[in-house]
Amino acid sequence: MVSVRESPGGLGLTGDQLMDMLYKMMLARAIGQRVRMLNRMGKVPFAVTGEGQEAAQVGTAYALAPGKDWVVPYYRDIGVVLVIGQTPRDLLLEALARGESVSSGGRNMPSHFSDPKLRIVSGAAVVATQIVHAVGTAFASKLRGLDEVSMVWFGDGATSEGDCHEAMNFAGIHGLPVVFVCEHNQYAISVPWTKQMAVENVSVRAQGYGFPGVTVDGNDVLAVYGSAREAVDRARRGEGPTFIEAKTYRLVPHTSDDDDRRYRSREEVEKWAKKDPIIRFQAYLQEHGLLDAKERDDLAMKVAEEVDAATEYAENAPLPDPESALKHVFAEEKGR
Amino acid sequence: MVSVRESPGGLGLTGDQLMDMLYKMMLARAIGQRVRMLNRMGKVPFAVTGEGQEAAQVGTAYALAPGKDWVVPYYRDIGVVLVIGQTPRDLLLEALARGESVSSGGRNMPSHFSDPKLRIVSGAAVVATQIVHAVGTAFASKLRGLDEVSMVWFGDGATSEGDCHEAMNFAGIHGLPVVFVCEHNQYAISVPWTKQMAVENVSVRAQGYGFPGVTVDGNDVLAVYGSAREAVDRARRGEGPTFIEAKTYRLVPHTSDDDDRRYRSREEVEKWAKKDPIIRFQAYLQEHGLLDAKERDDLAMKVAEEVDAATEYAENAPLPDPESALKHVFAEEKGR
Amino acid sequence: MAEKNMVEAVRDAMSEEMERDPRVIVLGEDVANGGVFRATQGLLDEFGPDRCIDTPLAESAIVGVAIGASLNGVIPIAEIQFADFIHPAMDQIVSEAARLRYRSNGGWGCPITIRAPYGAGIHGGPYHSQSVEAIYGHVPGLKVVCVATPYDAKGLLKSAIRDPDPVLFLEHKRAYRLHRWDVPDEDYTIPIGEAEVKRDGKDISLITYGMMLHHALKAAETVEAEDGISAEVIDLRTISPLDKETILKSVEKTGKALVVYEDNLTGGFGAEVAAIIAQEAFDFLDGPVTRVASPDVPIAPYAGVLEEYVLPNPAKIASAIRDLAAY
Amino acid sequence: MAEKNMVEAVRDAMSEEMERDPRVIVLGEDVANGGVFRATQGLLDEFGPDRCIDTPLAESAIVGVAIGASLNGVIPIAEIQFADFIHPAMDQIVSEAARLRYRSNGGWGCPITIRAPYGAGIHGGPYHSQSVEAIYGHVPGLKVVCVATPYDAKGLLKSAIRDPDPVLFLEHKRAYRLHRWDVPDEDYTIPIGEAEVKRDGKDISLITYGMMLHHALKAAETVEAEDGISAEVIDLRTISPLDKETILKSVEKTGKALVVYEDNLTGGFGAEVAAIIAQEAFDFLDGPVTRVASPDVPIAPYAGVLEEYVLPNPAKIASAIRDLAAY
Ligand SMILES: Cc1ncc(C[n+]2csc(CCOP(=O)(O)OP(=O)(O)O)c2C)c(N)n1
Ligand SMILES: Cc1ncc(C[n+]2csc(CCOP(=O)(O)OP(=O)(O)O)c2C)c(N)n1
Ligand SMILES: [Mg+2]
Ligand SMILES: [Mg+2]
Repeated sequence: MVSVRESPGGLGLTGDQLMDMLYKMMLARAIGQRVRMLNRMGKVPFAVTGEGQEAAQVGTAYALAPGKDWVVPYYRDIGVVLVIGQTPRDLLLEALARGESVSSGGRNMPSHFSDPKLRIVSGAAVVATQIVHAVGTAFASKLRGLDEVSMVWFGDGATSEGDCHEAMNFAGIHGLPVVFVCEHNQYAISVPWTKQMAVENVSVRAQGYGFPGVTVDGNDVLAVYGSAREAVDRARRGEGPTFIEAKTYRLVPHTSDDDDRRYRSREEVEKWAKKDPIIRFQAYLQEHGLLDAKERDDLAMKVAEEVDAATEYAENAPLPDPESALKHVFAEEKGR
Repeated sequence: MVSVRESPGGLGLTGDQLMDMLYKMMLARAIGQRVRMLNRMGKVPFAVTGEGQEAAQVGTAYALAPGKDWVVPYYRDIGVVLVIGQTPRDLLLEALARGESVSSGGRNMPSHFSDPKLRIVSGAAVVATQIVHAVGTAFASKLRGLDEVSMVWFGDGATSEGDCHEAMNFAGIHGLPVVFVCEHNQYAISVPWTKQMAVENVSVRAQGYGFPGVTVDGNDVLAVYGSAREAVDRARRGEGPTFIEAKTYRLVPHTSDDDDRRYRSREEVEKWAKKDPIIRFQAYLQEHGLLDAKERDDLAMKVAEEVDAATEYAENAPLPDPESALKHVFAEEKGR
Repeated sequence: MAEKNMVEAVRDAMSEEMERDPRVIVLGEDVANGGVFRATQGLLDEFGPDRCIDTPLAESAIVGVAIGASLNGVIPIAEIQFADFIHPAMDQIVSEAARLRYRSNGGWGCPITIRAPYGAGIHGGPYHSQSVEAIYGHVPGLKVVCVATPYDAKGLLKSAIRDPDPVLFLEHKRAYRLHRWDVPDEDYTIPIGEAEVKRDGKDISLITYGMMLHHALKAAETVEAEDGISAEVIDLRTISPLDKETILKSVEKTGKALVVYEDNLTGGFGAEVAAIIAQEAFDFLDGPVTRVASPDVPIAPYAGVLEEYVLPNPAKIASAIRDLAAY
Repeated sequence: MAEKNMVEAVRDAMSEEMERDPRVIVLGEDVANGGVFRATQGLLDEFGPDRCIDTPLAESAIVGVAIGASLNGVIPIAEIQFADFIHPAMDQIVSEAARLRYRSNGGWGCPITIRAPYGAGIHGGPYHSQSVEAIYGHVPGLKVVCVATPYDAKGLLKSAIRDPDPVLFLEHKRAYRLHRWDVPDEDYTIPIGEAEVKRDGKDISLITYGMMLHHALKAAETVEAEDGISAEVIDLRTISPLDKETILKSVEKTGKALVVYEDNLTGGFGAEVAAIIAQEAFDFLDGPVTRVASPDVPIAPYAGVLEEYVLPNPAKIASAIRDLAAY
């Protein structure tokens, strides 16, 4: 591994941090691939993952203070929750719907992350509802005088929902410490962005709510980090929300139930595969002498081993107790 | 009355049209006042009217082709429906919830206008839902290749609802012939606009949907008309939606159940009373030699007589038949 | 002890809870100005603009922001101005607030109270009159309270605010200023999930809630005086969780059950009550489980004559009591 | 006549109606690409982008735009991708579509069909499994259909599209590809509001709909074979308006009613069915009106073992039949 070296981009990141970012991106990728493989093997009925969007995820989450800031992800955000502190084991337990999974104990669909001690807020599969929750956590931080930041992630499709509007408007009015991250991957399932909005950059909407919106190359992890850093700093200083649109691409089908060949050409996917954020970041690090081929391969090996170990652990972990299905509809004890 | 003279503002309006606009504004004012008086007399349990907003209403509606274009008003829009063709009698029957009222036969609250033959679409009391309907009528016009325009009215408060966003986004995507008219009267009941939005002009949001937004002095009926004319022309030419924000003020309490002294100073109301759109338009017409004091007083007399006659008719009209309460839940005959 | 009407009792409950627990806030449309029914009157002055918060006109945000805030140490009371306008927030209530604890395997809880005036009888027309308890009483993970007296309102609202789970607190608006009844000044709570026998009787059980409680009590007086029928009147107070025991105990005693509700007949919450009685008190029944409710038309048409025609009232209830008693 | 599964039958109904009436359009998320269940497969090619329209991800707009378009000479079929995601459109459906005719005194009508796959049993977790028929079956002015066979799906969807009022058309997604049954190629309709006796019997009446129809039929076979109990099975098909006559006729014959539904027990639509039987067939009942439904937990937890534990199935139904038959 690299020792502490200066970040070339002037973002205040150390070399270790850059390597850690790469590691989290590779881990996210490998976990996504593993979960989809488990689906094809018939071991899990459903998989939704985010291969291709790792830069947008890791770059944004990296600007947060884990355990302190509020994290409101959506179903592709394996990279986000890894940065915040979830482990491959957490994620495989979750994908395999095991009883000890911290996210939901097998109750929620895979990739619906939750971790109270890490302040990762449980999400529904309902698109866009979580955007409002992040405004709520940020509102509480402000009311309580705490310098926490809330960050929320969602797709381009989510911007069409009424909840996205109501959330942004509320945040603007109160100048809340919240960062809206749109992982614009060009599609809402099969619907291309051109059928979802009549603007080139959806970030333009932020000015209708009185705060800045920025569009960033979502496959450039450092560019993403830079804009997230700025947004988090603004929020922490009490200067209000920011909307970040990270233009990226999902390299895989929408979910294990989707056949993306029905709505996009292989050429288009290939074109984006060439912009793979992991390959790009590796090339960048190599160019700047922060990574060599061996280090890269070692890292890939380490990632593979970790995912294997996590898979093995999770596959052997017990299923939820059937009767536990009746639990936790309401609080078991009084008070809170 | 004046004979056909040229409009001084260069808006292509004849003198007769200008006088007609004034007449509709005065009629709207008088009807609003009458309905509130009927409430104080205990003759109707509820009144919601729009005194002060007549320029915004008449100026926008005047740009439409009545009976052809789609009219989707909200509960203050007495001025709108008068321009489109409803009569004082229609409005008093409606306010008094008489069985023969075309709007609802006494089923909907007063000021919830409806008139199928005039293409005035029935509204709920639910704020903002109607904005989506206007996008729907416009969508149908486009799909059917008809050169109809849809216009929809709503308050500043309505812009906060998710439906407003979803409607504008849909309209932008399809470039629909719809004009969004926000009668920005500074308040949603007691909540001032500053607690509803973090922008100076809510019209700025239109650019987030890919079409123009304009802010206009909503107490200047000709300025309003000018922007509406342009918007309607654009829509009719197939160039898509426009958002018009007409800044105005309601001079009366929110409804008969509201006491506006709780949330706004008499000085503020007085300040706006000085900008009364009717007095202002009368002064304008007098200045341009289109109206003299006698004509103005004659018009006021005519309006008062019409409202008296309509009130008398409506008060004597029968109440709905109680058993009719069970009708029209579903279509009585098959087919449509 | 002082005489209070129900809206004052609601206000007192909030004020006292905000005093007791600094985490409690109130948010909603026009609440800073006291609310359209004056239920939040004075809270702004007492607790300041950080605890009594006007929101934009956006019900989904009102509930969704409350949910988020509740995860971060705040205990929100969200006001929906009229229950008729709760529908835009349906998704946040049903998909989010009610399912958060379950889907996170107990990891997260959502201690919010959503208050809404509901019900007809004030010439509110089809958008200021709706009953929504059947929709929400069906949702696991959500508690639903329907109050109609000052005493119950104060005690149950305090319980709702202190409850670790989301509570939809429905206040019948026609009952807001109907009576001034004794309400203790001191702190007290009424457990969520307990019905109350508001009138003892032996011939027939009336099971009801909300404004219909008052109509049922009136009808019970009438049939006692005119026909010598002794009607027991049960006020459910909480719709969910439902107090089956109190219902069944009464029906086992009287053998006759009349379920009275203001909402539309079909699929109203009274259907659930009737179904429980039909299944669990079958051996005790001396007559059909009978329902009095509004016909299946939108509640309620505005004109007085139409509204009156549609809604249940003491006379309609009394007539159903007589029929069932004579069975 | 050809063998079709239910999703093909749904597709055929839409395609034939679009062919028959140029006013009919389809709109929703991903419909141009055939829809996530392939129910709109091919419609784009057949009818072009003006009649098979992808919308942005915004359910309230999908329904609200359909409402507006329906006022202006278009007959929209709006697809909600999963019934679980209908909640954001609740307001447009309940406040607007269902009340438009009534509130305008018959002046306006709203001929829209809203299609949505619903129901559990496919490991969909708590957001791809919900039943919503109880909520909407309670709404005056809205018709609600729940189909579970290919033949019924085609005939009823055609009726829905031709209906002058709004129809919520719920297709049980677990039944989409469950069977291939005979479906006529030619045009036919099944009237909205008619239940069907899907199996004759004399000892007990099973009243059900949706996926539970198939489970009930299986259970009926089992108890016939193993216990000699003759169970009649009624498929409601339409929830609203409800075919009371068919239900009551059966219960008057058998004297025993078992209401089976997949939704949560409390406040599910089966409560209404049970309440009607309890009131109107009281004199014929030889046992308590009994319900089999899911317990009151969010439907459905994702893990197979949890989902199975929660949902009704043939074995649970058979056991309830035996208990009631022995009563
Ligand atoms: C309210 C709602 N409607 C529909 C769906 C079904 N659905 C799941 S994901 C999805 C597309 C989401 O697109 P986007 O927000 O761009 O996120 P992406 O999947 O592209 O990352 C849809 C329509 C849903 N989950 N929630
Ligand atoms: C969805 C919804 N929420 C709340 C209300 C109650 N309400 C009626 S009018 C109103 C304020 C509307 O303000 P605005 O849109 O600015 O219109 P204005 O009354 O000022 O003309 C409110 C909150 C409602 N009718 N609908
Ligand atoms: Mg996307
Ligand atoms: Mg306003």
